[in-house]
Amino acid sequence: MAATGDSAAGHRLNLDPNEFGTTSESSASVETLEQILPRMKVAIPGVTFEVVPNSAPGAEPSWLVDREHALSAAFFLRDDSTLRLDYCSNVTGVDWPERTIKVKVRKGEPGAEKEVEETRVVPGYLEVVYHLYSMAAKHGPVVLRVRTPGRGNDVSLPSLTPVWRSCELQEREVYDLFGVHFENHPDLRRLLMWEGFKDHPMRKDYVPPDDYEYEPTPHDEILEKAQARLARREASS
Amino acid sequence: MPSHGGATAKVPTEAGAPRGPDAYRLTAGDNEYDDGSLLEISMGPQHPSTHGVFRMDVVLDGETVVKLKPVFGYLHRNHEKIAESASYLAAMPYTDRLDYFCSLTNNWAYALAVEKLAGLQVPERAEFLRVITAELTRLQNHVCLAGFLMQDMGASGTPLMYGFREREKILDLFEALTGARMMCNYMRFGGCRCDTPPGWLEEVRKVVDRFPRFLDEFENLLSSNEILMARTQGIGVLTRDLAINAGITGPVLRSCGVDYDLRKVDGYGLYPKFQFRVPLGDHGDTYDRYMMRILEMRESLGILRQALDAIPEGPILDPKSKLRGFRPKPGEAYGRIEAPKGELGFYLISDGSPNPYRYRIRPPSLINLTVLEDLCLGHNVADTVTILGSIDIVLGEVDR
Amino acid sequence: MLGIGLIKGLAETGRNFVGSYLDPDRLVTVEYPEERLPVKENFRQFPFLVFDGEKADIGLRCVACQICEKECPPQCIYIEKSKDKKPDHLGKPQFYPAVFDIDISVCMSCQICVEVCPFDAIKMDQQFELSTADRFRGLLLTRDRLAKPNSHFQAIHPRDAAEIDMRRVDERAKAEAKAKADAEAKAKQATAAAPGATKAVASTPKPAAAPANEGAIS
Amino acid sequence: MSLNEIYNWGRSNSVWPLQFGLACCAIEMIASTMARYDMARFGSEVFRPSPRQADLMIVSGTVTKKMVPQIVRLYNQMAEPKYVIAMGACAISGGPFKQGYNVLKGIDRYIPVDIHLPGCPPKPEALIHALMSLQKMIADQPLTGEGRPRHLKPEGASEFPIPHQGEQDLEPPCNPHIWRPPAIPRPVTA
Repeated sequence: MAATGDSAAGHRLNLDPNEFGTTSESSASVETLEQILPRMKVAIPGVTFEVVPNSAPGAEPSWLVDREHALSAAFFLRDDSTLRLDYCSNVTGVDWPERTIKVKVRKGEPGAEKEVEETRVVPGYLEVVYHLYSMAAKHGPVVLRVRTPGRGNDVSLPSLTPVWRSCELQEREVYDLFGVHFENHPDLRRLLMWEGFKDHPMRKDYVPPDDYEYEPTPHDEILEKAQARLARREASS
Repeated sequence: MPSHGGATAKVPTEAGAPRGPDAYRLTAGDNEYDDGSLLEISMGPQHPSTHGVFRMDVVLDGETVVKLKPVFGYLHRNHEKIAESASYLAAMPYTDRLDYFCSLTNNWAYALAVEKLAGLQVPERAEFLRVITAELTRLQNHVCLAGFLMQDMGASGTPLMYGFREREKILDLFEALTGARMMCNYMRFGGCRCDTPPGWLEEVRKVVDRFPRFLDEFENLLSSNEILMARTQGIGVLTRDLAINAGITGPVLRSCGVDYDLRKVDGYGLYPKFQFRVPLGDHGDTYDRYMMRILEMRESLGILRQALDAIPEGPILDPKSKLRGFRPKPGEAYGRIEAPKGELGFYLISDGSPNPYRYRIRPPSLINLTVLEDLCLGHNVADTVTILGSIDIVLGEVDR
Repeated sequence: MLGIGLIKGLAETGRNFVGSYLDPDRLVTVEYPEERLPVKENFRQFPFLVFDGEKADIGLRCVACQICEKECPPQCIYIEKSKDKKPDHLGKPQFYPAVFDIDISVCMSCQICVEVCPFDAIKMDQQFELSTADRFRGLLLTRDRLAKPNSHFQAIHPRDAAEIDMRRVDERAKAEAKAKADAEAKAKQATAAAPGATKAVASTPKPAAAPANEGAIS
Repeated sequence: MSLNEIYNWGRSNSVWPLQFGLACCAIEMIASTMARYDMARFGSEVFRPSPRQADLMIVSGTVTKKMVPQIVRLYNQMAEPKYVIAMGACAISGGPFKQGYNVLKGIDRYIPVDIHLPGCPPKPEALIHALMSLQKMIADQPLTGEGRPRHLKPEGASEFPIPHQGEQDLEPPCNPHIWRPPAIPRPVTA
């Protein structure tokens, strides 16, 4: 421990304006995937990387990486000399439950095809999104996505905590609220809910416990629940 | 961490079976600490200096911390889940309650993310009002932080009283503008809710003009106080590399010399128009973190003066913005601002419906706590309290 | 020298102590129940319902459109629409809230109900001394407790109230002018058609008089 | 002046709160002890960090299900006579966060609350008003007879069962001896 009580001289902050932080005028934009992909393919053989489009105005596209190569891709993104994405800002989970979509398909004999509407089942999955920035080069963000194959048993993903420590607590949160199992995470416990809690409440199909005994201003589902509770109470008394 | 060859619980696997050394295992919980020399204590969730319902499980060797595990979730009030089942507008008053010292910067971060998602433009006067309210928020957050930090060190009362006295003046301004002292609910997508009441900007100028006197007093009172220096210098040193890798943001990051202030880097709002400097520290210790806040307040005052001089007349809301029936097109956006505690970000995914499909807050307080154990190891237990105070957490944001 | 910083700090507390007697900027205590801080015009606590005139059950501006109920973030408003209609200030028959409850034990004072209300019927009150020992009845405000006269609104939010009153007077004048013009047009039509059919003349005055009649009944 | 009045005068003017903040309302609670509002004028400036020395628990903020066992335990550790102010919407009913899965819909499900103070958050003056109502309540309490306070009755409970955190919810979800909500019939509208 440093000697305490000595003069402030060693700790004085320089008030000279030049010593203060400066504006980084026009921070450089990040390279596109086409520029990075060749380098990455050399560094990590077998990596699949694709762009997930984002239709919001001015919003950046995100990159989907396969889970087997996610860890090495993360190391590459951090250590690459032009990217230098040394700062992982935000880690979050997204739950995409199984859904059915209607697709128009051409069917029938060749030459006499008909357009038929078919319902298709898109399997559900859990997705973890990382927002990466560079503090050294002051650019970003790069949005990295990793997906699990399903929502049931196979929900493990590699933990990126060895690459960026900032993922530590956020990945614990994703594990707690979404149920994504992060392999090689140093301390994978529930972060927000208590130990012994059995569900993952941020999933879309989570059913909260029914504790609506007194609802003076009920609406929709709560109204139904309050009604049911009232009926039970009247029946029992 | 020192190793302790203490008692290990030996559990035979099966009676009668031939046993080798592999047949023994350690039960969870009966760990290396039960040889009597170490003490495991739980600080919080009800503890006078954990800034709310934060809890730390601390293992002590005498007075020295050898292990510290933060425990979260005592204020987990499901903000994200509630916001995903309500309209975009309905989430705005909830953001006030995230970091309940700084409701206006929370409003701004959320509005910024939605504006990015829906492509709304903010009129110039509204941008000025945002800058003014955000910088006032920064001032009142930092004075309170300094007061609480001193309270944690045992300066019970005086600095906190002085801090709250100045905060009251700023809260009066908020109340006159927005109608509430703490939960302002002021910003809307594409602008602000209401224009300033008559004479409000002059009131702000009065407060801004008198604030430096308070800061001088505060510095006279504390910054060269020998006890403060002894308790903070060299305590809880954060290194530059660890800070970057652990995603630390805000004054805690800048105290170890990393020049990363989103007002400069992203240049959101009107910040590129203003002249201000970003204070940087060299040591990354508790004293540097304290001084960062004091210096930042002086820069904020400069921004406020420039903004008050230049604020134009005009509309305060984008005419395209809708109060009811607001449905952004499908897509996603991540908006972030430099909140007083660090980078506050909102990540939104829209599926075209009136409520967000995914609504995520990137809380600076939570992520700044990643390094709490690293900062506290090897220090006395009383220093954990000052280190925690200098990180500046608010539990509403840590647990959401 | 060791201790200089401490002495400087003590001098500062001394200056503050003396200054608190001389300088109003040092914010000395406001002795709350006896003296009060001035209430800011924008200050908001809980919503109330505005009614015009003397009687709450006649003059209530709310037409039970239930927009505030839908938009309320914590869902603390409960409205039941009436079966019948009463004329509003323009004389147009409108529904009114048969039940209008606000649970102030849930309300977060966010003012969104006020912003979305198209009829200026719900506004924010400034009463904050509401602590009670009665958990269930004391905190559920019913329609009768929520209804407050326009004069109360004018007293607490003078700028807003003046603007809204002006607008309502304009609306009313416009509506009256329109009704008058309609009646005249109809009368003209009737006189034009009079030689042909005498029955039409007898039936024309009815629609114009209908709102007034209905108001008298209810 | 009767002995009863003298006794209650002393009790009501030295209500020491427990230093115990939960969320946003705690900041307004701190503000009300600061110079501008100065709760010390009512004898309540001494915020005790230990429940053993406190008379009043101000539940200031959102009570989460993770926090409930600790709050009930703190309440049990306080010495009689003890009082509770539920400060703010969240403490009374869960408030704006009552739709959340981890939020308790009112602390009065587990401990008896004397004064309910609505507001989100209430102003510091409102807290002082609540404290004054509590003082008035204490001053009006008879010391003998049927209406005497709980701590003077031999059968009056001073400890309340601490709920257990189950797999989904707290067990039991409320203490039926102190939580008896009235039924409010609401028709189902289409």
